[in-house]
Amino acid sequence: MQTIRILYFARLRESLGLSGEEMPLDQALSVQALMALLAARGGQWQQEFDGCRPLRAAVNQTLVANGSMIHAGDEVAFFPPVTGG
Amino acid sequence: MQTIRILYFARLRESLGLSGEEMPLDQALSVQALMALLAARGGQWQQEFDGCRPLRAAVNQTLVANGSMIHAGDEVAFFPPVTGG
Amino acid sequence: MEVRVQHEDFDAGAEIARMRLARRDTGAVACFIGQVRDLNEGDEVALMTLEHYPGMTEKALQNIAEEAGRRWDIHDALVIHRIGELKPAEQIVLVIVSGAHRGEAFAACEFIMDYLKTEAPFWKKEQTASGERWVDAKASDDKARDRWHQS
Amino acid sequence: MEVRVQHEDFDAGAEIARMRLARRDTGAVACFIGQVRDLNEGDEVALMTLEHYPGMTEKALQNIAEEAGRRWDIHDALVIHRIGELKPAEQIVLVIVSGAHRGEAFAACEFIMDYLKTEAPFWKKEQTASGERWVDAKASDDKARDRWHQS
Repeated sequence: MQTIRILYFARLRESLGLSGEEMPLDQALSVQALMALLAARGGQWQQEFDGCRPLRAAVNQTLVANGSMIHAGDEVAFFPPVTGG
Repeated sequence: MQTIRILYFARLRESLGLSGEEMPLDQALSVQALMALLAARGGQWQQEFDGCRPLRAAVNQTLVANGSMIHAGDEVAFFPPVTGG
Repeated sequence: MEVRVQHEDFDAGAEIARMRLARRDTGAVACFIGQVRDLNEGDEVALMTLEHYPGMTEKALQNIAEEAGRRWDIHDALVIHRIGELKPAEQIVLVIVSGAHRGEAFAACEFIMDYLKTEAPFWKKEQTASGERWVDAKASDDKARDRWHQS
Repeated sequence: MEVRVQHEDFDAGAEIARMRLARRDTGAVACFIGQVRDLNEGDEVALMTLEHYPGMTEKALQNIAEEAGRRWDIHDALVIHRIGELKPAEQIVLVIVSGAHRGEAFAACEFIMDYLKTEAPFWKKEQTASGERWVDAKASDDKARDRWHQS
């Protein structure tokens, strides 16, 4: 079975109580579609992924827009706006 | 007798062969007028003070425009554009 | 262009000396150090924890430094960013840019900091008397980055 | 605001550490180091001699640093400029600015360098294979300074 790896960082990781997971993926989907899938889990997931809180996504360690496509084998990451430096 | 002190720096000092001098001064005169007096000495003096070469003037250690007045007791300095840093 | 993400502190003086002596045609070295302030938004900060995204963070910093090298005529750039727990007055980040002339070294150094602040995956959590909190991103940082789009 | 004009070399790392640890609300330190390049206008430089105007030079540097302190919200500024004979790769000038935030520290540091280059009475003489020569002032330095008139 084909999968993607999803990572959660910082406030998101703490809020979801999860730093990452494997998810089965049969066909490519957009970042936005993945966020809708995650929001559908309800509770904290809905709060974090309903699009109201500022969120950034990376696919294979590159920042992407929500329309970008995700393919099997990809590493997808979600995190709040960055605050280093 | 009242005097002013005149200082020469860098290329100017070397060209004139002089780092400074006292000059009698009976009444206030402009920087420009002093430059004309110095140019009138001829030779290197004329070359340096005829206004063709870029030259900056300071009175009492503050950069001034050529119209500024010089009074007895003042320290006047002439030098090429600065090149520190 | 070299980037390092590390728990350990860094020696800014030693890194600057190394950068400036690496090439004899280097005339200018611009650098920046960011450190933990004791106060943020009115609250005393006891400890700051810096989280990152291993792999992507290093890649993002490398890309930013290389983009600076494409935009300006510089000799080299070094970025060191610390992670983990940091106390007030501890150093967080060091950026050094060397070049022949100061204008380009300054611009590249500030560019790297502005992009690091908005594009490199680091997140700060502060411990204050009223508990833990994640530091919010600042609109002013986005603005600082967006200046570079015009030039 | 502190300025020093001296023959001796300086320890940039020690000065930076002192500046950044002086106040616990300091979050940003911007700094600049200028050094003697081995080549200038195509000629190899064997030695550079820096002349200054004792008294006026210190006053001019102090004025520039204080003007930076009026224009930007910074904590402190330090300017060290060397005089006398300097070999290639030797340090000439150090400017350090500390503040709460990076934008202001960067701007003040670059402002001080741009004004130092055009207003502080220092003159450079180079020794090359073809003899001694006074370094000419650059129009680009006047331009760099004039940018600050608009802001």
